[in-house]
Amino acid sequence: MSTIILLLITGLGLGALYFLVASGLSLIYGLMGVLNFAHGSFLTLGAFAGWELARRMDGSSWGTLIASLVLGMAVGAFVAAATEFLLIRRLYNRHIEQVLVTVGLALASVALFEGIWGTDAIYVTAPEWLSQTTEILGARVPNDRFLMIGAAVLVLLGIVAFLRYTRFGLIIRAGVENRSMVTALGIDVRKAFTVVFAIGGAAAGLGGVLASHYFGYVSPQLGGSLLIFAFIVTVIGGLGSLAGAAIASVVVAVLQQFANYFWGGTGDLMVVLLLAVVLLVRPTGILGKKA
Amino acid sequence: VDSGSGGDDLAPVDVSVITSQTGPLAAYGEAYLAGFDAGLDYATDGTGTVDGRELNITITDDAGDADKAVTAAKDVIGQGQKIIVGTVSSGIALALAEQAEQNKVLYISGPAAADGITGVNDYTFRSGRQSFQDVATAGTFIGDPAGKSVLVFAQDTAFGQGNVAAATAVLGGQGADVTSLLVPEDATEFTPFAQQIVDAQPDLVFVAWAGATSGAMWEALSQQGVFDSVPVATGLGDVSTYGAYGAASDQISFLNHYFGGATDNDANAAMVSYLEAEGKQADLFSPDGFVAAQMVVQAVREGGDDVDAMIAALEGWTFDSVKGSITVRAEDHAMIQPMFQVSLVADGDSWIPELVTAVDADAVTPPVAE
Amino acid sequence: MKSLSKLSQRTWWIVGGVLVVIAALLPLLNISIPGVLPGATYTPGTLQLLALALLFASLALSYHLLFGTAGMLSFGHALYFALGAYGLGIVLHETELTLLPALGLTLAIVITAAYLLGSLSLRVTGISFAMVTLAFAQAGNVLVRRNPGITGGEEGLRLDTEHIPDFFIGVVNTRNLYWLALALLVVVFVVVAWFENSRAGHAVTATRENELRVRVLGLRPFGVKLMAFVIASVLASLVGMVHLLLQSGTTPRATSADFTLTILVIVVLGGVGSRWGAIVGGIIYTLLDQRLTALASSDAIDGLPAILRIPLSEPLFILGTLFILVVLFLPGGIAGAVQRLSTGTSLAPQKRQRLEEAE
Amino acid sequence: MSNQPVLTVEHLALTIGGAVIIDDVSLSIAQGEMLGVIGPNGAGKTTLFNLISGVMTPTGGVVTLEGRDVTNQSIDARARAGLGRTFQTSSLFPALSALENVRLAAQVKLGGATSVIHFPRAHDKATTIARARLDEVGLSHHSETEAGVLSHGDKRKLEIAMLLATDPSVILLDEPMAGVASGDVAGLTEVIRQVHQSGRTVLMVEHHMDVVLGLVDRVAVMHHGQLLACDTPDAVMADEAVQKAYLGAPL
Amino acid sequence: MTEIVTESILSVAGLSASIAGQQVVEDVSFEMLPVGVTALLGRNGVGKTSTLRAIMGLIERSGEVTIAGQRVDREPTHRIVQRGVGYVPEDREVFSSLTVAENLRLAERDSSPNRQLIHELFPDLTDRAGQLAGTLSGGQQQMVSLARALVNDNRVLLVDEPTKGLAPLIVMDVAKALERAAQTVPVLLVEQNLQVVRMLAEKAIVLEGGRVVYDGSAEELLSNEALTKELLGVA
Ligand SMILES: Nc1ncnc2c1ncn2[C@@H]1O[C@H](COP(=O)(O)OP(=O)(O)OP(=O)(O)O)[C@@H](O)[C@H]1O
Ligand SMILES: Nc1ncnc2c1ncn2[C@@H]1O[C@H](COP(=O)(O)OP(=O)(O)OP(=O)(O)O)[C@@H](O)[C@H]1O
Ligand SMILES: [Mg+2]
Ligand SMILES: [Mg+2]
Repeated sequence: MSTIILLLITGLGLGALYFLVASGLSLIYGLMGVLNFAHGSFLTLGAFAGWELARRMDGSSWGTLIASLVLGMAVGAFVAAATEFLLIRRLYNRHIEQVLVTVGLALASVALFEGIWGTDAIYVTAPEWLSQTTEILGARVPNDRFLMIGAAVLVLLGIVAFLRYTRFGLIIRAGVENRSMVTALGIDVRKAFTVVFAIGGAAAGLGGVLASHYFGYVSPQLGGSLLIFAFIVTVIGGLGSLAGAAIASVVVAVLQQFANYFWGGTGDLMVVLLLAVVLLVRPTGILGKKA
Repeated sequence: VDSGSGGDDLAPVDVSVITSQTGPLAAYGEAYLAGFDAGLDYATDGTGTVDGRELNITITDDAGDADKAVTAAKDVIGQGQKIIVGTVSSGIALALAEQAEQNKVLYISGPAAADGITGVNDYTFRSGRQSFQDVATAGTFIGDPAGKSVLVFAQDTAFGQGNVAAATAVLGGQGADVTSLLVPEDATEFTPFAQQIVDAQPDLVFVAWAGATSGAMWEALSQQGVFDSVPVATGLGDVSTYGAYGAASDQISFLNHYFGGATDNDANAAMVSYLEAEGKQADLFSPDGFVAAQMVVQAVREGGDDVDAMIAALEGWTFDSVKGSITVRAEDHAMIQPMFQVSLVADGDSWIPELVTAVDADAVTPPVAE
Repeated sequence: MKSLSKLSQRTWWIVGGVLVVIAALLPLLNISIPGVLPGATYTPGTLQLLALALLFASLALSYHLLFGTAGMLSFGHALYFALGAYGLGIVLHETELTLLPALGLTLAIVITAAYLLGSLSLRVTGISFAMVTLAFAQAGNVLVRRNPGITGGEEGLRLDTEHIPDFFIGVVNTRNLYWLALALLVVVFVVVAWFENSRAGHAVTATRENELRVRVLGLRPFGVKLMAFVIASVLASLVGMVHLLLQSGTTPRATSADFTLTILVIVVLGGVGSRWGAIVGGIIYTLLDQRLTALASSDAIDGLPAILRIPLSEPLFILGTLFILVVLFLPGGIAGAVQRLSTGTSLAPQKRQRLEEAE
Repeated sequence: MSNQPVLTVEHLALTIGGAVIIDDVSLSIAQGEMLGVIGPNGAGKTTLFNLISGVMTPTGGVVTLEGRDVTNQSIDARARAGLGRTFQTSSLFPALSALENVRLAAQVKLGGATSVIHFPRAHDKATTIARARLDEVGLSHHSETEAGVLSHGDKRKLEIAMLLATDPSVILLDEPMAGVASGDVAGLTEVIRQVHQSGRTVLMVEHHMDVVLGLVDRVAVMHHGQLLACDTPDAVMADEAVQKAYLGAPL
Repeated sequence: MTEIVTESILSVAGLSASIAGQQVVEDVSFEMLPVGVTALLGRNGVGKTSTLRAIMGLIERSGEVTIAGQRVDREPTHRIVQRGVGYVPEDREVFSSLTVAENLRLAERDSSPNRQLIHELFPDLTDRAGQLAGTLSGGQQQMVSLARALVNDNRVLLVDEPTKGLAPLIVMDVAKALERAAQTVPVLLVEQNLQVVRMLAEKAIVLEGGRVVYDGSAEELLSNEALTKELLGVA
């Protein structure tokens, strides 16, 4: 019983992590049609920024953690906005090329991080409480999982509110479909694109700092290793559907946990299988709109 | 033109070092190369020559990519070079071993730990230790293995499975009951597996883990109370990993290939001071480079330009090196060498290793590869 | 698509033929291009590098058929390369077959796999197709890494040379492998060109443009798409097999999504929709990839101040940046740039369109 | 004109998410007949065509083509059985030239369009047919132009050329005249008339009433997904309900 | 709002435009009437749509475009629109993945949009507010497209074939709506339905091969059979 509880809650924690990574990706992909391969790099950079700050401050206090989260978000937002401004903007309406630019950026940036911070994992410290456990129905649940879950919920609510209460979502959905027509309605669509990219980047930066605490390290590969799951979650959830991504994150993570535990470590195979099945049965994903 | 004449003997000898300078294993590559320089300095008394012949060393970056390594190897072999040294990744080492055999040149592999490199062919030697020796050292933590239960906790990769196989062969051969718990390489959540270890209650858990996820893995073991109920042994990695064990650091029994303060002998002193002069630190894989350089010098000194003679000179060769006296076993080119039991002790905010005991080379001799 | 009047076609084929003859003569010549090639053209190191470049060109061509011609964005093309390489490697290990029968058996396996997986993946289109192919390739990757007993796991699979003819073994025979790679490139080129110019090729192009319209005309798009998929996969697997021979082994990198991305990068570098572009892209990419590593660890870079040294000593940084610049400033890739230089016109609009439609 | 029905729909129905789009429509079209389909915007005319050609699947009812039930057949199977159509919003192969667009259509008719051992040639039969069709709709001068860059009206003409090249026996035309320059309407009308007179069955949605009335044998009027009336042009035009729902006061 | 406008609000001088390196509009000059409908006519492919798009800044262009006395030919499209230009594109260009309501909401530029007018003109759209615009019938999409322009108070309207694909009943309604709009706002209208032109337009400009071949009274043009035959091909 306690094993099941443990699997469920840690699965939820892992799902929260997946969602933190996928949220920005899904936002950008859903609205702009750009499958952002550089998202992992935004994440990594956020994590490094958080760590650089933390090692200059008192490594394991809550204040440091919060400061590094804020800095991670800011760095992520800035870099993402710059990416949009310098690279993506020039290629509007050319989705594949936009994707390719992000592929190039991912390659180059990871190499650059390796040059700057080396290839080894750098271990991070966090407030004591995060590495302790809380007992729930006999299962010793690591506390940082609760932090993940809380942050994921906040991010979900934040982005949903952004889309609901501002015009940006509308402008960008329209702009992706027919950019020149949006300008022909008197709207400066470029600004909206930059804003959305920045928000996606902020989510990535936040996710990066949190991921570094989840794993206990930062390394140039940190973001890339999570990216593929973020893709899978985004697609299973339905392209552009945040709620879908949230549901898919949890489903994928819990499935992975159970398969790893009970079926001889076949977690990733199961996830891949799930992806294939979902797409073949329902090509638009769980909550995706019918084309 | 006038081959065989005395002038020819003084021609420089080309040695090609192929290893990672960039890519995921760049840090290992760097330590290895630094050790190699130190070894060369030591073995040639700082002259860089063997019997008056200059050793002309070229270093090629394989960037962790077998394609690049093979291309580089073919290039130098095509130029007529006879000695190839290096690489930190087992896959690339096996690829180079294959080239060595096909083209009948000498190959001395680097830190790559795969047991499969031992005895793979006549042309391939190794300068480091292999997984068998790690596992056998782990076995020394439980005294006589007979009747004990050993759980190997490893990643489900060739490296992990290799360790399981080694444990089964070495410890199982001594009467231990060896089981394994293999975790997918890409897994990020280890809590449930930690639970499984607690449930299994073995006499020893041997953890064979590589890569950045080790921090999270150790934390999960701590959190689930593995250390409270089961003795845990694992290999101590390079300096950059000392922080990975977290709260569990002083509860783990470490086996170790080498760390900066493991030994006290001439070769070690020479290496440490050479590295320090270069602003570097002696680390896990420094001896591998050092040994490789010694072997190169021996091969050239005894074998000249004749690969078969080089092989003959190395097979069965016993010599003093950083880790003490070590032997190249003639049958399969296994490197018979001592290993270490180590513990981590707190040093301010960080951890440093402390030698518990040196394990005799004979006690951890791998079985002869067929 | 080129239009029907292909007056210059013949000229192109003649130029191509001449280039092939020159390429075939390279191992017998002594040409050095310092900085680009590691040595003179007859040396094994250079031939090895060139053979690798030719293989990547072939692989890019096979992907061009899939992506450029048929408009199917696959993130799993590497799987078929890997199936060829691992398939042949495993068959040679596990059976007593000699090279040719082993090749045949592997081909049969690849065709079956491509047919089955293709039929499944082609039930969806666009980004879903990309993701399904990614999923299958990822599964292949996991299987390869999890089963070291058969595949060698992350250490890779070594070629069992017992049943390989001697003239393919050893550095002295590198030029035979080079010729083999060249022959393969010619074969792949002819097959791709043949298919593209056939009626089926035109049908598949039309399908890329507007699938519904094709069906309303009375054609089944699925059939031609599957045909293109299987042909591209088989060609990729052939490249994988020769790659196995050339490298005397293979590694799990061949199964990774990164590897597919690499192929995509090559095709874009060369110019989407251009056969010549794919070839040129493959060759240039390989040379850059292999030679930048040499540059990165050179003394010239070592002496630079940190702000320049750190990025420049990372080959992937240079490659990635270069790639971004090409996408930004050379739409249509190298082929597009050449075309614009030679005709003085700007990029044909359909090239861009095609990239959009493929999404 | 024989009385053999070549195309029938019986009790055809389509509901999407609760909205009734097509509501119990039954029609029978005789061999060689020309039927006009009119009705207000959103009445379901295009949808009716989509259901007949298989682009959409009905939630109820049966479509019969030349006596065979094709309700569950694929789009391409129906096309091969002789059903051809145009689209209200031009649907072409934008990156192919106008000639290639039409030639592909001709190729399908001639067979072997997916052969890997045959190559399109500049003077093969399909190309000859394609050129003739382009000439017929007045697009010869654009045969090498990429379809995607044709002006709106020219795209409409290309649609019709493609349709003709597949040489279907039953033709569905969805607003062929929309966007065609007023000066070209007469010529295109003539093309359609000739196609019809060569024995083909034609269904045509069109808002240009003068075109419809000058061509068709019968007019079907749709409204809110239902078939309001189906009769001779005169009778339909006289119908008050039709006037109210569709025509309004004459201009 | 009954100020008497005497000067043309939109004028074009020496306008040329090219698409993908091909000249499609050549040295076009004209002035719109200060109020009322100016028709832009011509056969298929002569450059009518391209002229409108060039004015809007949607394709590369050179030459002078003046709106209310100010040069706008160097401004980006959204600025031009913000000066009070309403545009109804040729192919409707509704945002098919947005609902009808979202399409309209996106188009609202000022604080007091004319929702009432839209409701009266196209009650169908009010009923279908929540439907995805991509699933609308062709005619309904045309209504959305028109509504997006009419929902704002504009100073000039550029309308490209607004009645294409509309049922006769609605054609009348649209014509009347344009007539009403034209009482305060000048309208540049591209239209193939000559009845509509006849009913609305006072001035007509005819293009051929990207050049202006007629600029004058609409009535004179349409009542001169020889001229219409020559310029528009209508017998
Ligand atoms: N998903 C949907 N939900 C609600 N209504 C829908 C949906 N899809 C289509 N419709 C409606 O179905 C009707 C059928 O449209 P159809 O295209 O057949 O009309 P039409 O008669 O061709 O009109 P037009 O003359 O304007 O082209 C339209 O009213 C459309 O809004
Ligand atoms: N993207 C493009 N690339 C090249 N040429 C184009 C492109 N778009 C349009 N053209 C050409 O520009 C010319 C003018 O087209 P335009 O759409 O302005 O004509 P139009 O007068 O509006 O015709 P219609 O009445 O058919 O709508 C046509 O010959 C067309 O082929
Ligand atoms: Mg319709
Ligand atoms: Mg037009």
